[in-house]
Amino acid sequence: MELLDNGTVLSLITFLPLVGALVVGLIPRAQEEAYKWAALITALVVGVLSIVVAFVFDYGDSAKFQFGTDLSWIESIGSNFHIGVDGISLPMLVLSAVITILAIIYSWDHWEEPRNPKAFLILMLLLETGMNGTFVALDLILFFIFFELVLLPMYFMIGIWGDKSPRTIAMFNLTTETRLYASIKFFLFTLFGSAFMLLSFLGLYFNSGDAGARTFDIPKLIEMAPHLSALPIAGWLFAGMFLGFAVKVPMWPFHTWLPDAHTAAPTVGSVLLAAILLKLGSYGFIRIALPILPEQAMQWAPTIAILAVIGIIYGSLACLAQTDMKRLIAFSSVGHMGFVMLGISTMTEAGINAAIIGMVAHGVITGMLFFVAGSMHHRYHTRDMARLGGNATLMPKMGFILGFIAMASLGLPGLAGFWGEFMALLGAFRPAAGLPVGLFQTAMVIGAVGTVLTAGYLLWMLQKVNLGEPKEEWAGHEFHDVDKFEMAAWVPLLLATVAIGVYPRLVLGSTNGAVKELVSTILENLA
Amino acid sequence: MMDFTEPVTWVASILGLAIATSGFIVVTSKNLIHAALGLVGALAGTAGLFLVLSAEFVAWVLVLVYIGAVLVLFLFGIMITRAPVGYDVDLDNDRKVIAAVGAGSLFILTSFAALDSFGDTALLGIGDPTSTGDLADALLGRFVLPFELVSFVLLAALIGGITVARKDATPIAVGETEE
Amino acid sequence: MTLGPVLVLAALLFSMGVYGVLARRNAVTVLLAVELMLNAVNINLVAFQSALQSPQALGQIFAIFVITVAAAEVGIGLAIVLLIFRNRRSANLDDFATMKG
Amino acid sequence: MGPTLDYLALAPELALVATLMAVLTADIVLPHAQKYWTAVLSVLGLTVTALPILFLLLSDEGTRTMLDGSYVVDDFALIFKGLFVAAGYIVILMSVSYIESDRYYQGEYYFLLLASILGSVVMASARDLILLFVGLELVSGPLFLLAGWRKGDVKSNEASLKFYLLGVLSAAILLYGMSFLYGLTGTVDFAGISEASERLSHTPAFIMAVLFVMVGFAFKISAVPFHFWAPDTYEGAPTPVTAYMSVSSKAAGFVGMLIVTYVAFPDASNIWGPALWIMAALTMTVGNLTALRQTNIVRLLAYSSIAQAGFMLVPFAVAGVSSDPDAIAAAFGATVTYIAIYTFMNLGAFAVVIAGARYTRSGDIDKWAGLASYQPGVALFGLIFFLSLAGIPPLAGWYAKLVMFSAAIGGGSVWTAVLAGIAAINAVIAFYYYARVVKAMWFDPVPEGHVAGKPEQSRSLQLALVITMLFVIAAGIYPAISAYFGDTVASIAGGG
Amino acid sequence: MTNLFLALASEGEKVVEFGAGGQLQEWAWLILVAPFVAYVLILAYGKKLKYEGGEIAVGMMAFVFGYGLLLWVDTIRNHTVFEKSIEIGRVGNGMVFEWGWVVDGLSSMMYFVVGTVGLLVFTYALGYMKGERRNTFFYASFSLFAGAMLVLVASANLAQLIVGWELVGVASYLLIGHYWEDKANSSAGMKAFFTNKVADVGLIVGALALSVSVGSFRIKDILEVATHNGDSLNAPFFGSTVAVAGALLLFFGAMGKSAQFPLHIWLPDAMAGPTPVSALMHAATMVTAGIYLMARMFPLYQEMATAARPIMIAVGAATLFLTGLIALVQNDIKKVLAYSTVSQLGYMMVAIAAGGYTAALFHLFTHAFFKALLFLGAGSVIHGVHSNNMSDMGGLRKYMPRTFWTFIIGSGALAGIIPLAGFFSKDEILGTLDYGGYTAVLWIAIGGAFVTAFYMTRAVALTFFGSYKGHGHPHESEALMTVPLMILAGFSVVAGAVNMAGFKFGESIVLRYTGFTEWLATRDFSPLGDHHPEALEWGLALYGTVAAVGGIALGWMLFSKDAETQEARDRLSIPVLYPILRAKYYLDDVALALVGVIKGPAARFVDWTNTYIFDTIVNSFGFAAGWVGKVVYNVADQGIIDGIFNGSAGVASVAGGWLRKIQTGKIQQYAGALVIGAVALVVGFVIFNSN
Repeated sequence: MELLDNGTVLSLITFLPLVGALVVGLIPRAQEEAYKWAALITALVVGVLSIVVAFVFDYGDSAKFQFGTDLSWIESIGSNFHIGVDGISLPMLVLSAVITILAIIYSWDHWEEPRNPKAFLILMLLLETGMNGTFVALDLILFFIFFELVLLPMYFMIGIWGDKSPRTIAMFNLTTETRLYASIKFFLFTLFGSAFMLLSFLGLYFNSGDAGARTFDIPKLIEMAPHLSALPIAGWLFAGMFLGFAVKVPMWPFHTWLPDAHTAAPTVGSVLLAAILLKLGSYGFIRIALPILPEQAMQWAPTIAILAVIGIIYGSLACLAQTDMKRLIAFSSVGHMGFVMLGISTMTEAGINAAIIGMVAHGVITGMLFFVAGSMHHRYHTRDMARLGGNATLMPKMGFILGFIAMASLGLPGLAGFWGEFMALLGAFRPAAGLPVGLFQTAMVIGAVGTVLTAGYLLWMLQKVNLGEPKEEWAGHEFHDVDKFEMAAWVPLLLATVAIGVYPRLVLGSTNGAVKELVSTILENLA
Repeated sequence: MMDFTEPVTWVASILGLAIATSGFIVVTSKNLIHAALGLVGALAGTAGLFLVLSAEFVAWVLVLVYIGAVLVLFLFGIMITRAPVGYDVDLDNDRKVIAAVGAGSLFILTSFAALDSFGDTALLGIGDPTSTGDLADALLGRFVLPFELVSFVLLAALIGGITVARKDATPIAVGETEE
Repeated sequence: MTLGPVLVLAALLFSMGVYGVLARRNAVTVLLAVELMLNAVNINLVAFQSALQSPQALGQIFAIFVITVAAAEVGIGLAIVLLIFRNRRSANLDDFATMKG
Repeated sequence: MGPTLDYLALAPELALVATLMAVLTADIVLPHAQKYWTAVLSVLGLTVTALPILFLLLSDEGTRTMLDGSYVVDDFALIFKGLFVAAGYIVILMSVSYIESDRYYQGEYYFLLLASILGSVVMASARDLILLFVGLELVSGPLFLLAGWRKGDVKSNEASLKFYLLGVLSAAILLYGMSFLYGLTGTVDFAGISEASERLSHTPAFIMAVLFVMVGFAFKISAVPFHFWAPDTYEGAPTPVTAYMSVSSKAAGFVGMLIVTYVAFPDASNIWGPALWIMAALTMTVGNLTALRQTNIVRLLAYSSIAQAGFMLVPFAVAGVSSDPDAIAAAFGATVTYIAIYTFMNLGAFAVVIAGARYTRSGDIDKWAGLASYQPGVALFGLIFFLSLAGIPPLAGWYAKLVMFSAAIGGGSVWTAVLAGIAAINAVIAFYYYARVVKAMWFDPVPEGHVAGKPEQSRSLQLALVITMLFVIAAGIYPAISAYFGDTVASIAGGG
Repeated sequence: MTNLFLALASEGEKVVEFGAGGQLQEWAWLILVAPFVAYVLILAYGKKLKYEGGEIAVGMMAFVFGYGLLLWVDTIRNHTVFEKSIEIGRVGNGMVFEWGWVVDGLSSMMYFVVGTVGLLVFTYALGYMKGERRNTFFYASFSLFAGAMLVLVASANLAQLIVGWELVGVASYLLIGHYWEDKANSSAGMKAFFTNKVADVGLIVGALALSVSVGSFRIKDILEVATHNGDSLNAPFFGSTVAVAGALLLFFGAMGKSAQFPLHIWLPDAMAGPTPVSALMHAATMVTAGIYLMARMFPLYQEMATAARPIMIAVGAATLFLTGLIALVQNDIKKVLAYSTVSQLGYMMVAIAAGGYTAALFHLFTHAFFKALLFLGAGSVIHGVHSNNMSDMGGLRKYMPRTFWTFIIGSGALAGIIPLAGFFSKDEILGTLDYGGYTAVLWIAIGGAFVTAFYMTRAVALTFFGSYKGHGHPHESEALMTVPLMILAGFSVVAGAVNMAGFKFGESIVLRYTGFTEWLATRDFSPLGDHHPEALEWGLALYGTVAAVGGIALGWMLFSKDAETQEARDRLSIPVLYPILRAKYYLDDVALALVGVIKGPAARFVDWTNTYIFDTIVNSFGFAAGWVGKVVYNVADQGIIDGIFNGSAGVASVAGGWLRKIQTGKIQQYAGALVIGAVALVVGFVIFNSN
């Protein structure tokens, strides 16, 4: 149908949340029900649209950018409103739409401290626009804008609704509120990264001039890849992009913002941050860095692999030392994203497929983990694992769900988490031609050992929090188990975990075609 | 470069000397009145120089506008600010040395630049004075726009000056800062 | 009679004017010094005109404009000096340093 | 036989003069109670002036010159005329409430402001030394007085004194440079100068002349080391006047500089190029770093406007330093686009300061804490303008930064790359102090002992806020609006 | 325009089928799915039923048993080898992930074992678990385990095998830690899971190595390539090094699951779980998964990875003997049986490593029955006495006659007394060892048999003979528990007959029945070439029996005399060996120390680096900007300028600064700055341009 072909549906998916945010903005603060429903309906419409796109998407030819449009936007610098979705970005788009719906349902009647549901809903919808936009953008400047747009709402979410407990900053004997320190750290980290990313985009733009008209258009830049990666400064360009994306993933040395941002963020904030925002970095690698500068990608692949593996081990070890439950889950994200980056660094079909299904699975599972952690924090009013305990006796349903999702998170086969890690190791066993096989195989073994450590800290957390006798502190306390909103938000995620685990084709069916195309173009451009 | 054979060089150099000394008085005299009078001397010397350089109209404008109106304004200014008439040591402040060095370096720079490119160009215009007629044609011809604009500058300056300087009916209390 | 000495004279006047602006304590004397500098500019212009003999007497016209604008400036200057004098009973520039940093 | 004047080209100036006169007579005739009509009159006058400008811009039958080349009305001039009129319009809107509340002389205030606007409009199309100088003096003359408008307040007196003395000194230096220019090239109009400038580009006198002229304009745009006057004057002067100074008089300074460098001596770029490079680097760095430590919001905006001037100088300096022609045209376009966006952002920021001060009753940033809780409207406007100044998409600032960065990177030489690096670091520092203000407004709790100011807000101030906010958001989302400024103007870079 | 569902079907054929199979094989996937359906049903409706969901579990187990029986009969009758798998994901164009099921000799045997033992244990559990807390969750996890075991056994490709493998691990974690109220149980569960997970690393890496080199996960393809030495087919990467490395890694995985020395430490602690769990999982089915994997990949070990077998034999022998000794010193009856299981697993591993494919599986087959019997017997004893420790037992034969007699039969089978099942399977193993020429291992095996008999007699004597030392009065368990005991006792007797090598009197061989061997041989790559003697070697049988009878005699001598306390009766105090055995070779302490190091200092160090090193770097960047701002503001703006130009204090003269400024705030200073700036610029550029 023509509605789909000329990009209207994708533009709707991207900008409808913005319209929703406006509508919510206009509804006066008193009618809480009215704007809550308005926000939910917008999110639902966007979700339905994305699922319709998933249904009508032509999986046979999933490498082609479908439902796209290419309207001129800023002719003076040759960047135009070029959007489209292919096998790689489709799963992420659907995930982003669905997670936002669940986030709104989850927070239907319990809001964080300075109770202002209207502002929170507006920020959530703005966030969704940024997220959806990034996944459909096929123009560097458009990508950059949505990439940055995401920062603001998250900065305010952490800054205003964050955790207010005082926090002393090591070595500087300075105590500020956690939320202020975390929000400014999150913003400056990403801004620092994306400043260099912008410089690289501009470098690409200027050097794309001599092979045809200067352009910010990603598909055109991919065609120019052989020429671009032969440039003397191509190394620097890749370094800029690497920095921008690595900070976002987060990869090992640039990860210190993540634990603070997650622990300080409100529940829904950390869910969206973990489920989608972390994926913008790795998606950036797959969509922009690898295809446009394949040669540099090959040179950098060993370093990325090493950093990824260190990330896995470092993340798991750090988790073992945590006392705060949410901070433990945050470090687990560092570990899981380590597997995703290991998959990408192998530059094989298996590796990149692993990265995408790993991203989707991590989104669903860690999203759930943060939901549960949030709900438990909401009931116990503490995240300190020393005080928690015997949760399964106090709240059997919550305990079961926590146990189930912890199993999924440690990569139990048959659940979503397993395929990402398994295929990343599979890719690492035999990386793309030209990559040092020995290094990647050692990386594979260390990764496999990493899964043991992951199992270690998760089961340790389970034992401390879920099992055992509840502390006498909670003796008199009566806890209401999972309420209907939480269940409505969580059941889809649990079903998704099992569905993807049992039938990975749900994701691979769409990504495999596009990844095969991507890897073949990379190898072609390398030769 | 200065062949003292012709009388005009003599006149010019005397005028130059007069201008320089009165200028010096303006900036170094201890007494405010002397400074003002020094300026009068400098301006008069310049008018003379202009006559030598055959720019009568500009000379007379200088005399009328500057010496007539501006100097009177200054005297009023001095009178109003009730500066002490006698010798006072107020005029120089502790930055004298640095100011002198700055001014000196500026002088060396400008005179070097001037001599470097205009050392020996002759002053042709000494003989035939430019007629005021073609000055007027130019003024009302090519430069009619600046001419009109200058009138606005003057208008704005005067109106503004008056409103700022006059005593207010209800002045804000001194020192009260209000955003 | 060549242009050189006249320009040097103008440069001397200009420098003395600068010295006056930098070193004088009283606001009115600074205004005097500024008039001196503008006068130096006028000498320059007229001297160049007589050297170049440009058909529309550009130098002299420019000098005329400079003089008129200078007159306006003096008007404004004295108005401001009067203003500050009424409020602070002193025209001494060093007293006006309340805002810094 | 008088000169042939092309009255259509002069239409904007004539309309302005008419308004000037009308305001003056109205001020004299009207009794004190109806004095506010002068404001209404001046706003009407400005809208009438805008009509011919738009008409000339849209009817693209090329540049119209008169007075044998000394007065040119081309796209470049028209765009800046439009900008000056718009800025003037907004400043008047901002000052209506401000002036009324201070029981000052309204009539003269608007008269002086309109005179200054007239000066800048003339400067935009001046193509010879005399007209440029007179225009410049017409811009700064009234401002010297406006700076001291709050006669009772010592700070305002000091501000006008400082501005006046330094203004006159820099005018003298400018004139000295112009006299030498005339002496060396024998003509006053820029076309003649540019021919001569090519052969003179290494004679010391010419170098001195060019640089003295540049110093004159550098003072106007408050580039370091000629910026010392700006913070004190901005703090002392009434806020709408400060807004006008930080936007229009600075833009006028840039217009003067652009005309002088591009039209008068394009081939002497080996002189003014490196000079601008140094000024740009210094201005950005000193402006940003000192802004970090400011506690008073107006003083912070002062240093921020110095820093922004530094950012505007970057593409300007790149055009001077780099060699290939289309990089120069792009850089030139970038400067103009940045000025256009900066105008609206900064006016908006100052409007917020006026609106906010009514509630926080002080300039200290900590007094502005928690503004969002009791005055979300103003805080929201503050958020938009400060983050736009910081350059965060989707607000217009990001496109300005992008254009500035791309010009710097496009320059191609090592020096431009170094400048781009300095600009990048400065952008991050700049973000920090803008964010500090936003953080104070949004996150910090309301300081105790805070008494809410007068609730009612003047209509015209809100209108000013809305206009600037609309432009900032529209230009952010659809940058083609501000890109239009850059492209149409690039033609002038090609020469005369 | 293919939409979502068609896409899922497209991309290559969805369903792959090998070998001929009737309707029975086609629908075999039902037994895989049934347990998971039961899991969901129990969780949903379990609470309301009388036995809290037990009925659903037993019903499901009965279905699996029945279907398994049919499959067994069908495979015996027409030797069908059938494999079918559905594609669930494809990576690149080669690697395909599938869910599938295999019905051939090996897997149908395992279906039968899991089915029968499972059903009996489930019914037993109904009785045993009555009145316990959280039974619904128990039955759900139990069915989950059964499902996982069946998926593991039925998997046609290594990926699905890994899935089943780890699911079984999780089920065991849940069941061991069933009474998670007190920390010891949940720690035991974690210990089991971690040890398995460590071993799983080997399994995953090995599976990946093999399948990536071969290019497909299907076991059929891997074995095809392995048996033709990888030369002909399309597996250029599959050299002998990869084969041996892969085989060893798989063995490392099997070591974890089948509790080979030194990875056996989790099995004795797994006894913390309820006894039915120990019976089904830690005796009959789960622990044999490792042996099953070795059997499934046997052609690999026979053809290309022969180099791996010596290591396997060594590990098997060590397990066989060393753990047997520990069983001697255990006080908890379940721990004795646990160590006995580990030792028997050592037997099986040694057999398969020595090339005895049928011997190992036959021993697995018989061991499943009598070990399950022993565990259930111990369970009913514990149920009666309410304590695991033999110190509270003694003289129970009077109170629990049925449990006593079945326990005796089980012990006899375990010790290998003719004609019980244990004798034949153990003899088969000794025959394989003898034929393979592994004489040293043969004697270790015989010594092991002696030790087995010895500790079983000790256990029986301490529990059932002498006077009752416990408090309270023990009673025989109800019918629901004793009936399965009797059935299992029957099996323990009959199971031996399944694979009788036959008695040779002169020329005639009588009572020879090799059905079991053919049954196991019906699979791909059937020519497995293991040794089948045409009749029972009397020599070996004699040695085995003498060792067994000797053990029983010595045991009876030492432990039958009653004494006022059980400790007094347990007079086995071998000087040096006793403390070491008591401390279980200090292996547990080594493991705990290792975990301690990882969890303690290493993690704290990492966290320290995170807060102190990385955060400090980041924060210092943040604060540096502020600091630089302060410096520029104070030093440059106030300090230097004031210093130089107020001229009073005589600040250290700034070296030749040509930039002269008059102090801030002062008007002249700004004017000076302006002039000096202008002059400096001009002078600079004049010099710069003049050359």
